Amino acid sequence: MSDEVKIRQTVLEILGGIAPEADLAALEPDANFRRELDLDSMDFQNFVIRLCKALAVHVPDRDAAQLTSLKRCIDYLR
Amino acid sequence: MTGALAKSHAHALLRQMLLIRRFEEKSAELYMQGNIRGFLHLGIGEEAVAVGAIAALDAEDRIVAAYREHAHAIARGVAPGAVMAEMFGKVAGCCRGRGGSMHLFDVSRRLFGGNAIVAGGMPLAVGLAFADRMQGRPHVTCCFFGDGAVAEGEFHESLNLAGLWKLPVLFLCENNFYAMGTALERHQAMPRIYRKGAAYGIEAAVVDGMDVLAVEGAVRLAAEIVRSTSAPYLLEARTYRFEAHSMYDAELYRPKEEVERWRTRGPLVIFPRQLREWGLLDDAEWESLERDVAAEVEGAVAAAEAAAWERVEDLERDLLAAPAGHEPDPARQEV
Amino acid sequence: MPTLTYREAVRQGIRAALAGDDRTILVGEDVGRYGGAYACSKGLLEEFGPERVRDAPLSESGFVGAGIGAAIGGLRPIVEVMTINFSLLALDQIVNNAATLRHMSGGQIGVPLVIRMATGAGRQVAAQHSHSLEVWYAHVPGLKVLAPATPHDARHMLPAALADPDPVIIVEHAMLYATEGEVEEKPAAFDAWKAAVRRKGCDVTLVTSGGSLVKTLAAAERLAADSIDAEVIDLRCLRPLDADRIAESVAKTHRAVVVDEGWKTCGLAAEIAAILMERSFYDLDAPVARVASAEVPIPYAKHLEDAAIPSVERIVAAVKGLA
Amino acid sequence: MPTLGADMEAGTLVAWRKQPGDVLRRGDTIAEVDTEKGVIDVEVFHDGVFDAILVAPGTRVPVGTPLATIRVAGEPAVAPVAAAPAAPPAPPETGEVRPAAAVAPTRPLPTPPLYAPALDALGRLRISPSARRLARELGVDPRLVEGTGREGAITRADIERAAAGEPAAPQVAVPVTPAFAPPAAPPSADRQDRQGHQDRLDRMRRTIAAAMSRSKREIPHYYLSTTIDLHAAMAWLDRENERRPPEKRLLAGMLLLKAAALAIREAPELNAVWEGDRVVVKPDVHLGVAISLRQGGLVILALHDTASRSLDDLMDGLRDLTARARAGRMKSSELSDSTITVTSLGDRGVDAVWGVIYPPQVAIVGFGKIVERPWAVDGGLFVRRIVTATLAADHRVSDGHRGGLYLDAIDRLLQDPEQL
Repeated sequence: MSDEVKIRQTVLEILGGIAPEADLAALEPDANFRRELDLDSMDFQNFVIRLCKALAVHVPDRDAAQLTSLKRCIDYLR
Repeated sequence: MTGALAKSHAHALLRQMLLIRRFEEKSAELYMQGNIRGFLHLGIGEEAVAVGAIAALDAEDRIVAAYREHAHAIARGVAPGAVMAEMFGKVAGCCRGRGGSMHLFDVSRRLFGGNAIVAGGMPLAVGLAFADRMQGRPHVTCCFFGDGAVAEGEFHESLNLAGLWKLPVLFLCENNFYAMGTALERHQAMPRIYRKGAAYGIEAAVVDGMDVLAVEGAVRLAAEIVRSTSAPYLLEARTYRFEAHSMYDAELYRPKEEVERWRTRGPLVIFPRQLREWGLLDDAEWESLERDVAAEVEGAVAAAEAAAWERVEDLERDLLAAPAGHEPDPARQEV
Repeated sequence: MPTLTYREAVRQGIRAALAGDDRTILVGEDVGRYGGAYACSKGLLEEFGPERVRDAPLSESGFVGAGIGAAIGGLRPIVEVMTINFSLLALDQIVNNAATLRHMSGGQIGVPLVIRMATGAGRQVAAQHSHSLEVWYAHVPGLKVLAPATPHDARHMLPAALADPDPVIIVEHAMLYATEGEVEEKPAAFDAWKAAVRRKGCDVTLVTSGGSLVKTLAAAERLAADSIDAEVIDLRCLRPLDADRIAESVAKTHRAVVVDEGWKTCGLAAEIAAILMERSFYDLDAPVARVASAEVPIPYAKHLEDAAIPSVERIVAAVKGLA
Repeated sequence: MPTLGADMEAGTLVAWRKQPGDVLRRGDTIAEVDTEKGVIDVEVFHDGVFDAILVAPGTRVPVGTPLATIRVAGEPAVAPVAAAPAAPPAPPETGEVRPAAAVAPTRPLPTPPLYAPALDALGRLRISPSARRLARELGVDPRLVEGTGREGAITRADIERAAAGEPAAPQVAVPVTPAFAPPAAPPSADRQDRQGHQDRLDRMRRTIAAAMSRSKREIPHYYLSTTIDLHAAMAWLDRENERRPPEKRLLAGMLLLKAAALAIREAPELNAVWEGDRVVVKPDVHLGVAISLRQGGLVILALHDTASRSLDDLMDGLRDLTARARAGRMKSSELSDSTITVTSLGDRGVDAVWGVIYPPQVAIVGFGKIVERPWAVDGGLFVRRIVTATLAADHRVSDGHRGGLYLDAIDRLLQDPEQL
């Protein structure tokens, strides 16, 4: 599994856990999922926490705010 | 006492006092058996006041009594059976079982209660006299009350009104020296009750309430003054209650010797003794009286026992003359 | 139809009673020379003399009790007690004697007595002259209680009360004496004991009596401006209560607000609300609301007194609060 | 059955989390109860020993029904009980009367205060007697009728409208996501659960409508706002978060919550409840946090003892609260204890939010999003991160002057973030 696929899958899994009602299949790579999925700051922080854990990476606080679309996540993390 | 004492009159007085005494003794027994409930205030020892006073009044004179009033009802001629039935709570009672011992009424005998609020009957007596005066009737209203009533505002308001408006009320204080358990000198700053009349411009006197003839004489004189002047009069009859305030009390408020001392001068001690001394009573007559009275009390009890209970459906009768807006012919209330 | 003040209507009622029945007398504090504390007996002493228009000493228990005795003795007394607060000094006579004697005597004695008294707040005379205690009397079996709210009722309730064989309390709200209204001299029909619909409406029933009627009618007009059509019922007789009339109205409007200058706790409004629970539960579309006096002794200061008693604003707000 | 608001009339016992004989500490969850708000953990208010179960799982019972008995600590055991482990001292009683004893201990508890709920438990239909009769006469199913009366009650007019086929009077439009998975809470035997989540949501919407309508009808709100320079606070926060792992990072909102709680000491009357005719000022600050539920609607949950807890502690608390609220698992005390509410529409939201007071509270604080704006400092112009703080407060209880002091206190606290 490529990094890109793994990152995409992980991001979607985490988002699915946070917003179980969302139709993630329809999520465009460039779409701002914070807005699309209506994630508040607590949701988003939970997303970052789980993402860091799942991928075993460290994301500094000042960078975390950039991780708002699938594409940005993939670009930043791979 | 003015004039000669007729034997028949003496026997009538004696018989009434004896009847009241035996009636009340029987009442106490029936109370203990549970036939009579509520409060039962016995006037044993005080019979001479009611009997002497009522003997001196006219049939149309009005009587207002307090709550120790079996004697007044019987002396006024209310049938002992009707009084007993009332105390049984029967429909044959003089108030259809609504009043009980403390509220005996018989308008045909001009007996307007039976009032269990101390001094509560006094303004009412003033009003009865007021109605008589306004309507030109020559009657006297005799208002009985105890020494306890003297402490109430209504005593003073009533004496003032009657004095002020010149109303034919004979205020008759049955002073038995105890307001329940409080001795007169413990509730009155000035315990000479008759002297309180002066404050309201009311003539007053004292009489020995254990002496039926003295009471009769004093009341006759007082009633004459009231009738002729249409002014009130205050008579203090000094008497004594031999039994407890109500059925039972520990009598911690008075010494036993005091009670015994008064018993020796009880109306049913001194009056028969006087009559014997005067040759107006012998043993046979006394025994006959006793038998006669015992039979009457027995008859009263039998009548009360046999009487019917008011139907519960009639609970609310006699609350109002008629529902509002459906008043009967507002005919003059004749009393 | 002549327009009279309430005061004059009361006076004419008393005058007619004295003139029409020599058994009738007027007794009370300052009813004679003074002309009545509220000038309801002005001129009557001169006309009927001191025997029948009789100044009483300041002894409410004494002269009310004397009135009871006099009524038993065949007179038809009108006893005036200066204010309902003072009548508490005669409470023993009214409650323990007037109300009880017929029943307690097994029907032997009736007390055809009328006791008039002023009630209510609004004159800045504070807690010992301002209370609306009529419900205390309305509580007592054996009494009847009338609360004339108009000059017409003030004029004609008195003869009805005098014709009644039982004791009747008439409470006259002190703020009404100066009000004016049409008084029919000889009404073809007059029933003192039934409630009256003072304003027809279909959206909400406002139940009131005595001194609160004027405010309630004003509130109804204000509500009409907001398209709320209120029916106003004047109870007129506080005992016995005309429950039928109230229930009929609520069957139509489905909503009720009770306006009473007495206190809310255990008050007249509580009784009306309870009647509606018993009689009209399935007609109610909203809880019964009450506009009553604040739970304080009526205070002296004007703004506090105004705040303590029902106002047009509070009535309007209560109606709107039903939603 | 605890009342989680005066309009809650019944609840369904889902499960017992403790069993007879268990040693209980104040605050332990003893049972789970299902209401339309979700499954609520029922806490005990006394140390003691679980005595007996009175209500079986799956049973729906009215509020006030004893669910179980507890032998309160110190009472002699009725039956032999295993010796309790040495318990830590109980937390001191605050003296505050807690709403609704969850279970009936064998010793009587103080009567809970009744106050109108924010959230209505519509186990029973709220309908006027007259409307109920009319509905029967007209053959209208009142369960399908939207109530427009007081606190959402169905009135005659509503029934008449329904009978005529007209829509209900216009209500606040609420976008409801058409379908979504049921909440994580396990479905109980309660039939109501099978009616689906939509029902629960509708009812929640209605309870919010009732509470907010009541607030606007009864509470004379006044509104204040102030713009706060967050330069110092955000600089401190950035420094802190930069050296922390993601799970330890603080949200900017925590600073605002803490400041809002601490500022209460400047205007204690804002931390209070209105009880019918008087205000009862609360000694402790339990900040109510408005948590919007992902599926729609919101709940206000108490972040207990907000003023005295550290930011880290509060952060953990809020994270836990949010997670459980969204899973439909709240504790009874969280629903009933809050003393003043803070609402924020988040960092992607709006400049300012003007709240509607949550009865019986007497104030609500709103924070807009944190934005960069030109800001004058000492005659120079700078770009600063700022936030608009608002206050809606009950004019019966406080005046604008006091409210202003309170907002000013929040501002001052945020200038010194180390102290938070």
